[in-house]
Amino acid sequence: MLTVDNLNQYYGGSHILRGLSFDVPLGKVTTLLGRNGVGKTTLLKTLMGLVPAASGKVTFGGADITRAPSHARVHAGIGFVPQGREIFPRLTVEENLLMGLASRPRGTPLPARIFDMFPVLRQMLGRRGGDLSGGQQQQLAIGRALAFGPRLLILDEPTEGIQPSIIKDIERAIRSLAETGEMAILLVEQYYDFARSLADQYLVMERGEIVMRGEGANMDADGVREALSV
Amino acid sequence: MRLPLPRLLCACALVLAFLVAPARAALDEASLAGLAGDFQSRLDTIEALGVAGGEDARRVLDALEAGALGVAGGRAVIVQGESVVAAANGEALALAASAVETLTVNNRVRRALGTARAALALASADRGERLAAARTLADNAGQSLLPLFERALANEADDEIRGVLARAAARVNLSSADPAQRLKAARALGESSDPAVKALLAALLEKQGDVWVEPNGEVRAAADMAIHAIDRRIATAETVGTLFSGLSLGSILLLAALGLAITYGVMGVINMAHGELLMVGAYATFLVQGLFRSYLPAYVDWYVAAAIPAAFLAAALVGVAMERLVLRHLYGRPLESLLATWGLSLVLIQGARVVFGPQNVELANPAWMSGGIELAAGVVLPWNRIVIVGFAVFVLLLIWLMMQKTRLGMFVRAVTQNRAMAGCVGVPTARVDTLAFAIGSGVAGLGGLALSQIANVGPAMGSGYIVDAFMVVVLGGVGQLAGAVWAALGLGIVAKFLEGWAGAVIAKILVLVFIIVFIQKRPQGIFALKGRFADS
Amino acid sequence: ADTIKVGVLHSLSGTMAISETALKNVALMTIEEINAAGGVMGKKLEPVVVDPASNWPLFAEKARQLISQDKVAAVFGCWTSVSRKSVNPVFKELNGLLFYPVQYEGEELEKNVFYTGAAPNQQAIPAVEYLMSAEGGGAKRFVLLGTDYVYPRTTNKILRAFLKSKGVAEADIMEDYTPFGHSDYQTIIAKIKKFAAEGKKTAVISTINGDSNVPFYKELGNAGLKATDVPVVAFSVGEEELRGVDTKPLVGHLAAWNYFMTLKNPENDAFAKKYKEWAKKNGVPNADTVVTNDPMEATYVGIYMWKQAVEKAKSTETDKVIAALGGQTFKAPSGFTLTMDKTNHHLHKPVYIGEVRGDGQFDVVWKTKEPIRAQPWSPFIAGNEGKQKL
Amino acid sequence: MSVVTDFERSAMESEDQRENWSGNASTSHVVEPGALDLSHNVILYLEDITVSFDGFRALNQLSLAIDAGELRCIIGPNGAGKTTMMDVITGKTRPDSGKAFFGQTIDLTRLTEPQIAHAGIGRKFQKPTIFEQHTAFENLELAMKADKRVRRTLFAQLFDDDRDRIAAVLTQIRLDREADRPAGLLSHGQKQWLEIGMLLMQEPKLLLLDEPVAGMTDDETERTAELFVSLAGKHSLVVVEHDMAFVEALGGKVTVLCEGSVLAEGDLAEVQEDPRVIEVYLGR
Amino acid sequence: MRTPLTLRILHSTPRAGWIALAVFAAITWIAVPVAHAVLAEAHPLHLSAYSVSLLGKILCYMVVAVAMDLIWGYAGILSLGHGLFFALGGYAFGMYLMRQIGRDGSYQSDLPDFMVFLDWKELPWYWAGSDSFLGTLLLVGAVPGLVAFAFGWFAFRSRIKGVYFSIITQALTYAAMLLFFRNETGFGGNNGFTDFKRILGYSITSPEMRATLFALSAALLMACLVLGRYLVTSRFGRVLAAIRDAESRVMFIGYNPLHYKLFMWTLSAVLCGLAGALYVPQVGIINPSEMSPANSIEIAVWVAVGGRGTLVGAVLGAGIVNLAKSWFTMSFPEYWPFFLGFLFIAVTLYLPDGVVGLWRRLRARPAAAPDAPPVPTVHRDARPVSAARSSAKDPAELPAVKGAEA
Ligand SMILES: Nc1ncnc2c1ncn2[C@@H]1O[C@H](COP(=O)(O)OP(=O)(O)OP(=O)(O)O)[C@@H](O)[C@H]1O
Ligand SMILES: Nc1ncnc2c1ncn2[C@@H]1O[C@H](COP(=O)(O)OP(=O)(O)OP(=O)(O)O)[C@@H](O)[C@H]1O
Ligand SMILES: NC(N)=O
Ligand SMILES: [Mg+2]
Ligand SMILES: [Mg+2]
Repeated sequence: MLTVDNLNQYYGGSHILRGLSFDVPLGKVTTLLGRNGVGKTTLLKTLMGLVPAASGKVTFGGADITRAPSHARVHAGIGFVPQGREIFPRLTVEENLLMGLASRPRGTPLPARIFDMFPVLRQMLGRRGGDLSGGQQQQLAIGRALAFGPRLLILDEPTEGIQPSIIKDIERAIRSLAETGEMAILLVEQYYDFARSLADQYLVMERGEIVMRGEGANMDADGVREALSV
Repeated sequence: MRLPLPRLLCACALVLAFLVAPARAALDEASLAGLAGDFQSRLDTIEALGVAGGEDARRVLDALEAGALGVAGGRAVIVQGESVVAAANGEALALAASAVETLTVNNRVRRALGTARAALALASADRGERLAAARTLADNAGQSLLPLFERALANEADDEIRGVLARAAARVNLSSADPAQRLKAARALGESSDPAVKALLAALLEKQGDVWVEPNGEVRAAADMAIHAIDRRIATAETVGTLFSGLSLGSILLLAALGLAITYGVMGVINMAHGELLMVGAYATFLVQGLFRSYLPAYVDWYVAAAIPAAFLAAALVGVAMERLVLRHLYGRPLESLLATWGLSLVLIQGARVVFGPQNVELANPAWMSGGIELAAGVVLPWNRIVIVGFAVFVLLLIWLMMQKTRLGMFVRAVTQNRAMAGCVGVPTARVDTLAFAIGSGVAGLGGLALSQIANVGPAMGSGYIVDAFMVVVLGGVGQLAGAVWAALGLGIVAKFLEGWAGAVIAKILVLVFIIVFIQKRPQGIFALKGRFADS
Repeated sequence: ADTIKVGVLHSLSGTMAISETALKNVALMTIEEINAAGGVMGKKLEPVVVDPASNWPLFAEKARQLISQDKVAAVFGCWTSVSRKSVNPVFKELNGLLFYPVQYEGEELEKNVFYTGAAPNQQAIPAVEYLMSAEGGGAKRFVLLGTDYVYPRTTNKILRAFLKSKGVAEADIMEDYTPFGHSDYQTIIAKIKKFAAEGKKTAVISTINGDSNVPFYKELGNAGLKATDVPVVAFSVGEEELRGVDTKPLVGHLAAWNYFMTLKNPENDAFAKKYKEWAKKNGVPNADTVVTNDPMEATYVGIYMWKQAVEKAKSTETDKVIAALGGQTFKAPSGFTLTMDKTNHHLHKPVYIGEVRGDGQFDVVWKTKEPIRAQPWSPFIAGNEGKQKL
Repeated sequence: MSVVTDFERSAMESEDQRENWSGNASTSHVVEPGALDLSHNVILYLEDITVSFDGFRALNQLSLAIDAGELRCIIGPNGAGKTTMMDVITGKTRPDSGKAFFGQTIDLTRLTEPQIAHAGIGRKFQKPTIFEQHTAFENLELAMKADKRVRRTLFAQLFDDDRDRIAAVLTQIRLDREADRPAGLLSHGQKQWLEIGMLLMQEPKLLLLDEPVAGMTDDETERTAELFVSLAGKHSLVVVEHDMAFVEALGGKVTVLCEGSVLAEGDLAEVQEDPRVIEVYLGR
Repeated sequence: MRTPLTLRILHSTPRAGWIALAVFAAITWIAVPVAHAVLAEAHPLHLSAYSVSLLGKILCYMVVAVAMDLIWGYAGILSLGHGLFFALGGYAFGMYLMRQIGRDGSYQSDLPDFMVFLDWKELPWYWAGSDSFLGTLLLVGAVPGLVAFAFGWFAFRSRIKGVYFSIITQALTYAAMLLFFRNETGFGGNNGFTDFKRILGYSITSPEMRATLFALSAALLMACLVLGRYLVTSRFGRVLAAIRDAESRVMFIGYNPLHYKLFMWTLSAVLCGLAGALYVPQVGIINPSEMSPANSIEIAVWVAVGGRGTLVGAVLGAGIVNLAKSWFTMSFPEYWPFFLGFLFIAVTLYLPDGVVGLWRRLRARPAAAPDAPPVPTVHRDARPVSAARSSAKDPAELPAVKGAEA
């Protein structure tokens, strides 16, 4: 589905992404792990077109999207849950969700699945996004990304601030989404157990490079947990 | 009533002529003799012509109005091209046109002419003409007109006209020698709402030395009651008038600010060139007026309607150019947008100066926007202001539809709140920006169109509104359309009530102080954004 | 040098550009005309145009620049009184020469300034006398309405004293001021209506400044105050200002000036024609509708008077020119031969009162028989007695 | 420099005035900075606190007491009111009703945010909030315990032991290499650490930590837990977290908040057994 | 170990800065006064009164720009009313100048002409003390300072921020302008004060006086720069910048933003007042249009052109814009607004950090890695990371943590 080839990225003078290459296949959950500040978020931003790639190539569904603007990537079918929630604080919860449908024609209804997954959002439809509690905002951000039915879902630490029961729900939901075979999922996660239980394949980043990769089932055996500690 | 002798004579002659001669007779030379006399006797003669009536009188008045009436050798004559005819009967005279001293028509003469024409029109078959005539005469009511009123009253069937005439007669009768007449007059005048009438009545209640001007106590009592009745009516009318003034000022502030409420309030561009977008709209209106005058003179009254799309588009196009060329590079740097748009405004003002000249250009109110509805004597709601209040509502509705009924409004807000994230949910942010700025600019253009009907249209017109516009948007609460509406109306009405009480300069100062104090109480404007995100 | 430099100090941007640009134009036209006729003492005039941008301190700075950097022999410029006040010290210090072409409030006499516009007794007082006369409608009550600055304030102070001397009671005078650029005259018009209705014949004397006039007259027209009922006589509204106004509702309202474009005399015909042609040739916007007005005429007269004085003095030295200026005469477009007073640096000027016509021009309804000497220090202000000379 | 002194004095005087204006001065406590009365060994005491937003009760008669030196964990569903509670304690949100005392004497509902901070309460926000334009070093310098009045900061200088202390904290939060970079450029997790570092510099008596380990790796979470445990005793800590492993590592008493009031309280093990807690929070 | 304050002030400005100041002082205190007052007019190096007063005026504007930058650039408070403080200082000094005219006015009265004319019989109370030079010096700082203090006290206490604050400052100056326009107010109405004659009995037009005023303006500017530099590099400056970026966070670590803002705000107003006082005798007039909102906006424009948040930038901005204006209005009287307008647009588009930003970029270019792509900015919201970027570029302008205590 998504192919990244020799991607490089700089901030000012410092080299943040160093020749990354990987695939995110359809129907699978790919998890990306790495310590703080290794460049995970930077990678996702590059994939979303928020920062221009210095060199390398990104293809999605066969099309080269390396230089495409963000909204074109969404129209192509990429949904994004950013780190830090990034909800629209002065739009209501409902409007925030409707924003998730920006790439769909006007009048497209919100899929009920969102509310099944996050019942609290239904109660809060009229409240402004910025007034929600941190965890509620995180749920909203996930709901928003799911609203238009993406073919690739990119999540940056989606469990941050969410209560355990809902993390379990999210886990189930992601699994079932992947299992339909119609969605590819790229998950950045610090929470090892969560990552491991979902991963079909995993990638570990270190200083802008992928230093380990493999089957999700082999994560423990490969010593990923140890690799993440100092 | 102390009248100078010639006036008295004239009046007598007049009354006599009126009573003796039926209205149809041709004018005799004597009745025009006054035209050769001093200024005052000219005026009297002119007024008398109206009272006398008849075709010949009309002809003389027409000639006067056209500047063709003159005197030659002590005789009233009319210049017709190169030839000269006697004014009284139209017979040709052997006189050169250059020998005639034509009468200057100045205001005073024009007033006499107006009275004369009204006197003529009192016999018109058309009700509207009679009513207007009666009103004109009532304002100038003098002893000399009393017989005319009485005759007209005798023939008049229409109640409204009768009322006007009766009050006019009463005004004259207030100085009648007969106490019964005066009492009747004082009572009749209680129906009026005209401050002039009040002044007449009040004069009766004064004392000269120890003596009352009005000796009769009963008449004084009636006058007193009448004054109270008039006062009440005037007070109500004035309050309504002031409220309307406030509403009108508010709607103008609103129209000046609405575009800014979008470009600044919603999009966050500190647009110092907003005033110049108003100017673009106003000049577009001016150009449309020019086109109508040249090509559709018959429909020139409708140029304002045709200017609505023109003003919108012209300003929107300028807005698009501004956005594409400059502002696009400045999103998220609101303070830089201040600097750039300040530069843009200099350029636009000077551009207008070079193209249209530094002077103001002339924009005429169409006939249907001229004049006004008279609520009471002295309180007039001008049509152009009424139309503009309506127009403000229309523009508001337009914006509301645009922001609420299309997704654009939501996209614009989302883009301003979080540009990057808006892109990441699929909003083409660049296009939304351009479109929104174009709409905001277009709305400013509509504001300019409205302003052109009230105030100056010139290169610097915009700079006069920019401060007010920002105050309205900010006072309402940035990004809150409804807030802008309340702020504009509130400021308008407060300003007008203060102005009536303290004068324009102090009122303006007080309004500004009011804004400063108000924001202390509501540091985020009327429609404050509450909530946790507001300050973190 | 083989040219003589002269300065033109008028705002070409900012709020005053509306009025002052035309003065710059007319100054350039006059200079061209003089050059075409051989210049002054055989030397061509070289205009130095600067833009003080309606900014009063900038006027002073630019004046200094003209005199001390560009070494101009004379400066033609300023419109508002405040701009004149701000340059006065500079002219005094550097002993320059300023020709000021606009009607003003008086209360000033500067050795280095020649006033070619009207003093109050050459405009305001005759206008009020006219209003009080039978022809003028015999007004008994007066509204003194102005923009809140020194010219209206002073003029109204003088008029008040004058009216008092004519037996008008305090209660019959209403005085009101609006801020610069005021554009909402609803309240004031309502007040005037009320005041006018309360008694005898009322007239309005307007010293409203240029820009506020359009909204003022629009409101006046729409509120139904006709010139025949309550005439307005304005001292700051001329042909140029009326270009921006729809004059239909204004017909009959009055203005008092020392010159109108409609005056019929050979000098004026030539003057108006020359200006039209100049405007066309120089690409002035809307050149086909340009008009001439009083301050333009005053500028024109001022430049010629200066020329004559230089020729008489055979020098451009300020003191010599000042000495030569007194008593200069010039046959002006106003139809009279105007004289520069020997002692008070003001022109003797005729006064005209005109009524607005539908086409934005004026019909003269009254005029003085001959030019009147200026009284810059109005006798209606206490303490001014015997102050008429430098 | 007399301008400065005059100014300072009048500013202080007006500050007093403000207190008078803000209500019945007679009943308000005199705040002696640093004079925290811990006579009953309770450092924080909340009673019947209610907060509502447009009719929605975010806190509903919440009562809570934290002992001096205690390490208390607060858990509870999203939207239970944990952050709002911290807002009330730090003066960001004024309760509709209820009491909030710091020690025995300091009435928190009457103090402004800076006064509360000055009295000895420090806070880490749920969403990391640091001074993005300042370097990591400066962030710590600003937070450092010191006289924070204008006059002092005008003439303040950094002494060697201050620098040493900052350097030590930078090492502790593993930002020594990023010391001179603007904090806005740090990654999410690094910002979390920086904020914890600021809190350490501030040396408050009571630390409020809202989700301190969100976005940290498991390894770092452990380190954080160790750090907090070491702080307890000398300081009192209130920690909000959803990470049960972390809560377990902290080992303190646990309070479960739900719909604005306390649902359960006790050891983690006890609480985890509570069916209501499982129902609303932990899930099955 | 405490370092003496003087030493710290010395350290707060880098050596290059001191050298620049010394050069500037030499020019403005020696070269210009000599060229104007000592050299004969015919001398090729003579500086005319026009140049000296023009430059003197610009020096005053530079002080205002620095004052504006301190409050806007460093405390993030955009004042659209700084013209008021400038004018108040100007008026305070103008009153003294009016009193110095004595009986040399047109009416030969002790009262200023405009008062005689409006029938005032005696000076209103608020003119008290205006005849004393020392009293005036006090007023020059105290009046703007007190107005700013009172206004700031209420506004900051109500936590008015951002545009809301900007707009009420604009309302304030606008209201003051209208008030001063009124003739009844007692400050000469629209005409304001002009036609000054003397300061301390010395003619205001003498070359010596001009040179003195010029040198004083330069001294004030230098003092402002050194003081400003010290403030922004002190911990106070860092707290202020922190308030600008995250006010509530600052409160939670125990600083009271009210006092910080109020101090800087008042100080900034006082500096403006001093500048206004020096401006008036040099341009020869003070009137209410100095308080017009447009004038205050222009002050912000100078700072933006030069580069917000850098003191040198404010100085450069004020200099460039005003010199450009003087030159354009002379050389292209009919088209200068185009030039100025395009200048502003170009600066924003091509010099996002003002003139100073350009200078830094030019200096930084050779050092930067040649293959590095432009710095991307992701969150370009109200408080952009890009701003962090701008202040991060040059360590010299970053609040210096080092140098200060060496
Ligand atoms: N705008 C920027 N300019 C310069 N450097 C940046 C910028 N944004 C991030 N960085 C740096 O790039 C590196 C990678 O940051 P990134 O946010 O991608 O890390 P991460 O792997 O997502 O970390 P975390 O797990 O903490 O979220 C960090 O060292 C950070 O300091
Ligand atoms: N200003 C506000 N306006 C409206 N509702 C608010 C506001 N502030 C908080 N709330 C609501 O109050 C409730 C409590 O929020 P709070 O942030 O305290 O929850 P929390 O316990 O910290 O949750 P989380 O674990 O998700 O951080 C939430 O439902 C939230 O939506
Ligand atoms: N002198 C004038 N009209 O200001
Ligand atoms: Mg990250
Ligand atoms: Mg929370």
